[in-house]
Amino acid sequence: MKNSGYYSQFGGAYIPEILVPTFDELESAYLVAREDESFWQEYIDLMSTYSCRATPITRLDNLTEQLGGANVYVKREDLNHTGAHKANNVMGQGLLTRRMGKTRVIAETGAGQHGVATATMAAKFGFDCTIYMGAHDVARQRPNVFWMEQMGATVVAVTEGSQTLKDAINEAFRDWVSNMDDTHYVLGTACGPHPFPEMVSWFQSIIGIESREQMLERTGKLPERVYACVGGGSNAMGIFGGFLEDKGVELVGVEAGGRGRGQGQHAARLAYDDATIGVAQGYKTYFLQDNDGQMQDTHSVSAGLDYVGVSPILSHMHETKEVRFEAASDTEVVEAMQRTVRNEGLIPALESSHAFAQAYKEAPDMSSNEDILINMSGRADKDIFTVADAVHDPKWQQFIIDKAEAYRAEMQNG
Amino acid sequence: MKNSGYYSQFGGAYIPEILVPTFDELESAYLVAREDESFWQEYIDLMSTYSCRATPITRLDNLTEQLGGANVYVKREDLNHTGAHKANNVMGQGLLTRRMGKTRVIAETGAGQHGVATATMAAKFGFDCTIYMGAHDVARQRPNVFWMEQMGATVVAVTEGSQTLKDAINEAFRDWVSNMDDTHYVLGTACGPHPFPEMVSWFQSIIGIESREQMLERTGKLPERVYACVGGGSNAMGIFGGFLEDKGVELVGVEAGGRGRGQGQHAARLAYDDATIGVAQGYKTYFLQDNDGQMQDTHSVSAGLDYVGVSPILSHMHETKEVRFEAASDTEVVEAMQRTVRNEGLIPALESSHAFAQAYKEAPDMSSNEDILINMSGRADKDIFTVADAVHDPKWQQFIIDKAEAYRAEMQNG
Amino acid sequence: MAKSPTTLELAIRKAREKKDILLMTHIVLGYPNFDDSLRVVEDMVKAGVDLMELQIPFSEPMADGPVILKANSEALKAGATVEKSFAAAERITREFDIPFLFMTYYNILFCYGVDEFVSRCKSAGITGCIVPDLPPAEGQQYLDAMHAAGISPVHIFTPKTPETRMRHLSDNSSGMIYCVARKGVTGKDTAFSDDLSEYLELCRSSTDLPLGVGFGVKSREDIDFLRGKVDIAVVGSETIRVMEQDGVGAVKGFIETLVA
Amino acid sequence: MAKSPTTLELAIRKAREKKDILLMTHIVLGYPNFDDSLRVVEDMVKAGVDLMELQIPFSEPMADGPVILKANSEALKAGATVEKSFAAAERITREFDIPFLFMTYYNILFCYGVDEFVSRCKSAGITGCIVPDLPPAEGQQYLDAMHAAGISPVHIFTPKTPETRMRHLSDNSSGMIYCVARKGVTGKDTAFSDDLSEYLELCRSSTDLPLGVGFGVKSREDIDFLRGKVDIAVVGSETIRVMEQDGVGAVKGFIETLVA
Ligand SMILES: Cc1ncc(COP(=O)(O)O)c(C=O)c1O
Ligand SMILES: Cc1ncc(COP(=O)(O)O)c(C=O)c1O
Repeated sequence: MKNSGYYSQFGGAYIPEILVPTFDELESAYLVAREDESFWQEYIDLMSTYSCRATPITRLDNLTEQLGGANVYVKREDLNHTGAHKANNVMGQGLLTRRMGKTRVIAETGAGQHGVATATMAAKFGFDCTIYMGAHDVARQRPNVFWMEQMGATVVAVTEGSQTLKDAINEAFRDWVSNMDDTHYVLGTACGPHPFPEMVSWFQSIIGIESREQMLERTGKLPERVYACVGGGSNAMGIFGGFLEDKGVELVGVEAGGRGRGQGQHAARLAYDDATIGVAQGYKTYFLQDNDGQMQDTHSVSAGLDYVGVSPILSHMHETKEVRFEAASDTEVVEAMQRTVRNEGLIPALESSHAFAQAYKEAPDMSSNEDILINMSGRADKDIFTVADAVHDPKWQQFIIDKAEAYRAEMQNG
Repeated sequence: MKNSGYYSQFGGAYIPEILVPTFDELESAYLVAREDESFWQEYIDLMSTYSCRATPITRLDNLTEQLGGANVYVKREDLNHTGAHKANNVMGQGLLTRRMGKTRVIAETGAGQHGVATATMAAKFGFDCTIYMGAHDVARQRPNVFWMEQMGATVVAVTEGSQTLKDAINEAFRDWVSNMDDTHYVLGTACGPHPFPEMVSWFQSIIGIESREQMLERTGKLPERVYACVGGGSNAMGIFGGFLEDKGVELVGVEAGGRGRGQGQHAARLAYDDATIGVAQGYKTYFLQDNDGQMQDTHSVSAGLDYVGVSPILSHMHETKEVRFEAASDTEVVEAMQRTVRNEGLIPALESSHAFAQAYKEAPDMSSNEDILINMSGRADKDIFTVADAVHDPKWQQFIIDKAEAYRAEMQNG
Repeated sequence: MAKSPTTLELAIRKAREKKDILLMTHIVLGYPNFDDSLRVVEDMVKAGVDLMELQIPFSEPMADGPVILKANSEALKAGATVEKSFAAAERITREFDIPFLFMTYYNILFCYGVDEFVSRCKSAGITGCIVPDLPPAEGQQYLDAMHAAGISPVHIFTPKTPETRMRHLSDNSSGMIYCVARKGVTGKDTAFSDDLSEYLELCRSSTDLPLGVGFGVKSREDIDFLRGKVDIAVVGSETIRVMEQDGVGAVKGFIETLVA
Repeated sequence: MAKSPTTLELAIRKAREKKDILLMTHIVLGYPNFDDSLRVVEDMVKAGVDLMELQIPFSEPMADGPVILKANSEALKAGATVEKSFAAAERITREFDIPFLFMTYYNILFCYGVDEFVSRCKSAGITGCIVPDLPPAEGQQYLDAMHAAGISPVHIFTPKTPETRMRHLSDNSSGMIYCVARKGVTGKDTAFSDDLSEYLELCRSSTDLPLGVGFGVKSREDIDFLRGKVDIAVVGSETIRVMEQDGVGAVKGFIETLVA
């Protein structure tokens, strides 16, 4: 294992010794695939027959007019099979898993999107599948758990630590150190030990490659700004990946501002200054941790941005100022979601709504010759419980109460 | 108004006198659009930027092998924006509504898919929107109601009659006869008075046109059989529309067999012999009615196939034997859905699963040189309540009961 | 096309000789049950009603508003059938000497057999039919059978109907024309305004048949408004509403307020 | 690269003169509290333990199984900090005359400052460190500081480690090598089998440093199996499990069954 996978000081592979050969194997499989043009073609073919790549770009006609500034375009990752950009990474790693001759996949999941995507990929490729999910998230995201189980995956509720995403990642590593022979760990974002940040970004770069071409075709020029929400950073790396060489394109990463600044109130590692550099979960980056290096609780209305770390590549781009980082608050995010739903008929996931919120803040100050592109990383219609709670819909609550009554009656009668 | 819109004895326009000018206007707007190539181009552009047309075709590798007969291909209408083929029709009618200068749309909905699609289109086009939905369906399909309301639509629970789809259609007509000046009624399937069956089929034919081309490109030949579920008949007309001239392609429409033959047990108007010809909801076709012509209750595990009538064009094609009609039972359908989820990672709507069920019955008796194509009209992940009930998931029930407790506590505390 | 006047038209013209406006009412057969239907007819006739529409209930009464809609479905729930409706009509026409029309939807005729339905109307003493979901273009067989039997097919004029189509409808009608006073379904309020007068003038000039006006007519004032403009005022939902609120016995008193 | 033996290595070699296998145990500092940690150390030393690993708790103990994982998070909940851990270690090394090693994850060092951490180890009397998520390739600064301070960086051999890498790890280690007996995390059962013997032979031939074996060692029989094959048997999770089941006082008795 070479000392590689650094982006200035960030990244690396801080892994238990027993996984070193596994990472060597993974890295070389990845590098071979990356060299092999037929692999990328196989990936494109899969994504355009099993999912609907190229995903389209939609112009928000009504909101562009309302905002009165830049033209607002949206890259529609919500149209992917399983409803988010997570599918890209997962299918790519599925192909790699098959190449490595492994027959089982494991994954962590927070919001459940990556879990559903992985379970779907496993069903398609015929792999066994175990998904680790914080017990808190299992309780919050039952619909996703239901679908994972329908796909044949085993969902393990992780009761350790804060019972959320980072604990699920630890638990997945614990599985992997026991089962690396037949098992590939499908990490869900551009984090973790090398080569994950780079590999996941590579698979997700399909978003940016398509977007660049589509925007050129559509508007005859590149957009002035590109917005993406940042949890682990995979959808952001994906869309930014298409514009890295384009000096005129400003890249904006939007983190979970939650209830505002202050440890425990948000999950903004780069936009706020509550995070410090550390090493955990196998890599070095900015973490929301205390002085001792203990990870702290985070908060966000969206389960998928609620993570203590962030892609080392984005930490690097933060320092080089290649990417500007902002944070959107829970309230702004729910408003942006509702505004998008009502005016355009698009239902951005709460995660993606962070990018929309920031874009809506900035668009009015831009000119009508300028274009902005928002990455709609996923759709919210699977998160109906979260969304209904976020907008406090009393009719939904009544429906659930009635449904519970019916189930209770059914249980008593049979 | 001309006496037109007949397919042998089926079809027509049996409408209240007050709507005659409205139908004349609609018919001529439709005919003009149909002649005008730029309209179809506008429609294609909209569908390929707002939804993800062309939707792909997926080969079911695992099930093809398991079934051991024909190669099974699936047309992925589930990937459409809002999750079903309903989007095609709705966006087409949206363009027409704008052309006619109307500012308000109304629609009926049963399962809620068409309601969500219409509310979405209204948000996109800036129309006011009212959706009529049987009170029973409102209770069963709350998630869809939630999203329609989020889109800004008014959802009216229809408490008349059997409180299901047909009553919602009647109620929509009652709205229309009052508000035809500014309102277009976006009928959701290939039924109703002329020109709806033909117009809806025209918009949906985009499915079949794409499919034919894609299958040729993919396999070098046309499929031997094409399967579609049949509620009102719009997704079936859509996919069949691509193959009408192809003598070698057998078209199979699959109706809701429910609990089996016998009035009230199913919604199979053509595959079983419980339906007779009648005139209701503005058109002549086979209806599940009694000797007096009173409509009867129907049953299906899927709310979207649960309709008393059927497209007059399909009744015609039934008589001419251009389409073979079969019925799949509730049990077969749930099994087919689960099988598809587990082996391929696709989640067909319960409606679409009827087509899968029939295809799975027939594929083993075909040869490996033969191909079949199934129209996956929609995805089931929005129907989680229905699906969880159909598969009797106790963990889901417990989740709902716990969630209800939490809501109750919240209501008491604030 | 000059047609010789039908039984219905003759009856209307004759009644008009004595009154400057006639009153037509509407009931749903079998609602709340057939006995009550008969009793209401009797009360209405005694109170001075000149013509009546008898609605054969249908499960999908698309053109009807909430009141009549509910009456239709309650009648069906209580066991109303087409056969029972004919039997009731037969008895009614035997006992009461005013013109009775059937109102129903086309599926009832279609499933019964259009020719059979018309000949059964004839034997039941019915003088006209209103089928709101059957435009002339779809109803040739019906029109032929009706004309042959001397029963009047009554079509509908609406404020949306262009003059040429009024003529077309009139050509295919006999007995009378039913003018709906406004857009919408039965049972909602109507503004009795200058617009309405203008519309009725157009109706008047487009046909030689007697004109009835319905939809939202419910009081003495409404009828006074119509007097001199048309031949017949049709009170539909309002009588059913009265019956529901105050009982079958209250209908007579209500009608008397209208014709007094 | 021939290195002069470190304090840790010398202590191990010296103890080995008297015993054919040494016993190393593992505790998590601050679990359930620091007082109990001290008491357990005292009991263990009295019962005859030869070396001890003191784990500084970390919120993300990726390589640990359920027992130690829980001990980490309970210790943190009870208020354990790195400073308190150093203070406890200082007192322990002062009071007890066996070698003590720190075991922790790299973030603890990184956030403390690697050089500061190592010099603090030195002043606290710590003789070695095990940092399971820090491969030599990532740890040059750590290795340099450790070597300079004469504290042993202990690396890990696993059944998956190829011989060349074992040599590389050995080159970057001093004091001892920690051989994990199997795949997986701490605290699960291990099969003491021929496969294990073969693996240990490979370990033996790949380094001149003393070998310790851990992961799943929990009984007299396990230790007997290891006797003659390696220098040190490491009992980790099992002592914590005993403590949880039967109380802090039971640890001594358990250790005595191992060394008897
Ligand atoms: C829809 C959606 N967007 C964004 C994210 C955040 O992940 P990432 O930052 O890796 O794109 C998630 C994670 O679950 C997600 O589901
Ligand atoms: C997914 C899906 N498929 C099929 C149908 C049935 O409609 P049709 O027969 O018009 O395609 C529905 C109706 O709601 C639907 O939602």
